[in-house]
Amino acid sequence: MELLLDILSWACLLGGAIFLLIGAIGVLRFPDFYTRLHAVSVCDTLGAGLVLVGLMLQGGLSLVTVKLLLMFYFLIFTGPTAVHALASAALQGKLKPTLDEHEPE
Amino acid sequence: MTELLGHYNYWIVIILMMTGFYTVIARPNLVKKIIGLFIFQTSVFILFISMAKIEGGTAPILEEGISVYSNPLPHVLILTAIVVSLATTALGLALVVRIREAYGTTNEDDIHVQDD
Amino acid sequence: MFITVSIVILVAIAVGLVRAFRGPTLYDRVLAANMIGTLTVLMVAVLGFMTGRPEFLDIALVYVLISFVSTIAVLRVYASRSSTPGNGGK
Amino acid sequence: MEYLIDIVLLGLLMITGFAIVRMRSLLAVAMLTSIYSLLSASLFVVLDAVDVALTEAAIGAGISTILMLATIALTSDEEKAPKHTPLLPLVVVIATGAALIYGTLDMPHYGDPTAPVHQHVASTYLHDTPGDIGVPNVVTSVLASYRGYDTLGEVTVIFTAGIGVLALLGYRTRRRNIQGPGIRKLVVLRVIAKLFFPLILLFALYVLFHGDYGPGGGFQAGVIFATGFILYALAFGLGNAQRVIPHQLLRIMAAVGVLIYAAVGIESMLLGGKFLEYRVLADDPVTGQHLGIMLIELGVGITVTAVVLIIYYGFVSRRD
Repeated sequence: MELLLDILSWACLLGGAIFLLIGAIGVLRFPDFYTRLHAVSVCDTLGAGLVLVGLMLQGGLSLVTVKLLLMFYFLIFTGPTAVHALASAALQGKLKPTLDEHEPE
Repeated sequence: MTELLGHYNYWIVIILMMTGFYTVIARPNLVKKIIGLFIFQTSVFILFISMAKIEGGTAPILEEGISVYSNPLPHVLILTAIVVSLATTALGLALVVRIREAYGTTNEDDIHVQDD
Repeated sequence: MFITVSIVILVAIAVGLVRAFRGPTLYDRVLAANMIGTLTVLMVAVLGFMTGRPEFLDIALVYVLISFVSTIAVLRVYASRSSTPGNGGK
Repeated sequence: MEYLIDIVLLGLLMITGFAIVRMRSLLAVAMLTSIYSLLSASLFVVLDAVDVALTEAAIGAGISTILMLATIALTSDEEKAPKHTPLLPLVVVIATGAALIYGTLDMPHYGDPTAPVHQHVASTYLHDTPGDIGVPNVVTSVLASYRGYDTLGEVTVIFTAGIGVLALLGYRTRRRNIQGPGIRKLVVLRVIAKLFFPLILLFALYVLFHGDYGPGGGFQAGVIFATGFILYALAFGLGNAQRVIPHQLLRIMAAVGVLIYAAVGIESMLLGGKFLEYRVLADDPVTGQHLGIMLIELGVGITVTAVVLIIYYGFVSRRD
């Protein structure tokens, strides 16, 4: 049983890590802002979620798992909300093409 | 090699410190100066916390079965220093806002021109 | 195992930093900052397990809240700036 | 293994620092400052300073960044190129840096348990805390009890900063709400903010009263509390936030927090102890210490919440 839990948790952690990496590569490689949003969403939901589930399996039934659950709850709401706010702000910014070509360098 | 790694933290801290210092003295924009000060402050925090670390130690929250803890005293000093850094940053930024209202600019060079 | 995960997270943070430096728009930077926030949260959580003291997850929880609020704050500031004529973007 | 993470994090910090200096768009710089602060906070976790990490994340990455953004909104985003060539500053900086690096060569190695820093009071604090004070978090016991004077000074500094910002920026009550176009349609944000607002406050209370047993305490809790209200103000507008927690109340709260702290000190004098000697507060010395620490953390929390919100209101109500 112990071993099974361990294997499960390693699998989750590894899966989460792979998704985090995929998301990060996407953020670097995708051509424009709106496509990059998708990559970040992979990190925020699937990657983070799997890592947290993996840690929960390690934590067992304790206060640690409750805190991880709370973190999971927070992340699952804040991530998409932030990305949504970002996308919508960018969309409204795009109405003015000057903002689109805003080159801060 | 241990010589190199033994002081690595301190060297990076000094590089960061100098980065902040450079920003404060070389950049004319007042907000940027405050940000430089912020970098400087953070590097000092890292210096203190690096000194507090003991190899093999853990966070200074007592628990059964743990014997080596990192030094809690620098943590206390830095905790309060961070709070003071908030106070200085807030006051500095408030001054920048007032300067901008009085001079119409946050650029130090322009302010000097107006003063002359 | 925790080590592998934390190395992957560090690599992802580095990649996110590259995006934050390159931009090109401010939104890209905010996006990168948001992603780095999430990754830091995960790293702190994993670090807690790695050092054998996982009860410090409070820190990670604070990070979640802070990175969320600062993302919203920058969008709010940017939106209000670009709406005021003569003061907004270039 | 922790060495590797330490080295990589410091490297990332250094790169971020250089990028901050080089960039001209101040909004981008503010974003990078937030990242810089988060990275240094995670470095503090690696270096075992959990309380400091909590504080740095809440203050550095949270409130300081928000204040910088508010200032940039009030001033301008463009940074002009400097008129002078930065040759002289560069020379000064490199010379100072070289001198400091020469100075570090005499310092004890990183992680050395025999370093002079670890020899004097620190071991006493670690050794005596369980018997004297009875809280597991040594940082809290040093902060609130052994070095209670310092912390009283710290709270007074925060209080003074609040007064300073109030004096510099003034304050205007805002009746109507001004909504930026980016947020007006964001129903999602409002729903989430409504959902999170009570949770953040609850979590702040947890950090406040759990500070004896884990990372946390008055400073951190106060900032998290204020962050909750700032989230509310961001989602619903400053006018509505002021209806929730009016400015007059904040001014009273800022003073009340410091007064609670000082009153605990005077109370312990009246009960026959010294200033801030908590063990006379109850029959049992350890219970007295618990009571004293809890009360002063409460005072710190109240003052910090009020001052952070006063500062935030000051900056935001300055616009237009």
